[in-house]
Amino acid sequence: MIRVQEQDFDINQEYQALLNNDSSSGAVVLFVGRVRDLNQGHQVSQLFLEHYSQMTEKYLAQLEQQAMELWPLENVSIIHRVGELKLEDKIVLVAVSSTHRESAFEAAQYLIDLLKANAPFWKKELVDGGKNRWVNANHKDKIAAAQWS
Amino acid sequence: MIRVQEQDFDINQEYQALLNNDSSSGAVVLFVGRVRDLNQGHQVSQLFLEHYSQMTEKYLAQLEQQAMELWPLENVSIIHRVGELKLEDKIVLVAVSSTHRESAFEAAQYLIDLLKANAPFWKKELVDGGKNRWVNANHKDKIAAAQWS
Amino acid sequence: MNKILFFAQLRERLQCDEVTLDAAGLQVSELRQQLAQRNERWRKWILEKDVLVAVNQSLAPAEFYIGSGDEIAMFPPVTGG
Amino acid sequence: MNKILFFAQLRERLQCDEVTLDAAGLQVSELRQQLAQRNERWRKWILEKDVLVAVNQSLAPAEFYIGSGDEIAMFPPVTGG
Repeated sequence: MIRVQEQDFDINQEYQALLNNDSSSGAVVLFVGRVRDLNQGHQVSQLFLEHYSQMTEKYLAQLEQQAMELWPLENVSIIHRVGELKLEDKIVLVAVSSTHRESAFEAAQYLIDLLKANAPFWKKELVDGGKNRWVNANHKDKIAAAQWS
Repeated sequence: MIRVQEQDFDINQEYQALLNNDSSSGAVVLFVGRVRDLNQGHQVSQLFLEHYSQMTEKYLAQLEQQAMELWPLENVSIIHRVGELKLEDKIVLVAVSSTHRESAFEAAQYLIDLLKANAPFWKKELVDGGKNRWVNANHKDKIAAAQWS
Repeated sequence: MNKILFFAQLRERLQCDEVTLDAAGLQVSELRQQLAQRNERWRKWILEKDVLVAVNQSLAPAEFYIGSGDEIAMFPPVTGG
Repeated sequence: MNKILFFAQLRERLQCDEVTLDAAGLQVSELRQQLAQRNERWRKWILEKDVLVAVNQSLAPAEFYIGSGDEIAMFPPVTGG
């Protein structure tokens, strides 16, 4: 399940939806990315998330498909928010269910690593008490994604 | 935060408690272990979790402490249920918050690997329509824990 | 004809959301060269900077041939998640 | 004196939750040997099977010396999580 949306999401609801009628998943891994106060040396007070809407859901659906082929997963959910976000807001959820924990952990890391490297989202931060700043792509994130290929 | 309890837990509440007043965690990893239908070749319908109560909380608190020393984490929660559990019930929650996702993922895996190898819990399953069966310790779990030492 | 969409700081720097032109038969790299000829600002942001190109909503390499009606998008390295 | 607690299938097989005896000065392995002498059933489950021993709620190796008043626990490999 893939969703790109402005509104917040509820972790319990997403857990239930992921596991609806599933008695065989012994392991669930959830990753939540949040707006944090300090980024690349700047004090962040707000975030605006732009995206290329025609491409984001298409890319995330492909990514989900790839993960399902690489690991024996029961289910995958990815939710990414766009628009105005405040400090401490949730930005992204990656949720994976599987019989065993090894595949759930690996697939969750794969999904967030590839999402960060390839999904067409851009963060613009309100920093240091008033300036707007586009976040720089992180070299560490490229390396994290490259390790899977 | 460590809890060993009979009652279920609420993932949203635990997420909120983990991140209370925390603006610096950009990454949260939650692992949930559940009662699944098939285990070691048997059809499971129910589970009883026994524990050595004087030792479980002590061991889990030590484990939390170790993870906080090994990774730059903001916070850790571990909840483990005991007593009668049904199919699909949550058994365990491991939740980790950190500035970056790499440490959150690694620490969550460390915690569940060590918990499974060392924390004094034992599962007795009701299987194949009526028999009681103590779950066998899993060799894979010993290897997973050994990789961290 | 082809729509070319710009995003994030690239859109802001070019002061342009999208342009329409006929890019059919061009490689992605040739289209960048052509857009860069508009003026110094375009040359700098389209050619000198790290720009990703998607054709029909999938990332495409420099040597990819654009077809008639394909939707093109150009954007800086992504920063979601 | 020392309390010795048994858990899970070990408790069920021995049909015993706990015993009290003086184990001060014994190594963990010596205590296992001593308990194994009770009868064939104890020998089998305490000595032949994979048994973990905790002293004062921490896992202790075979050569660990038990002190006066220490709480001992014996149990099979754990299966939580």
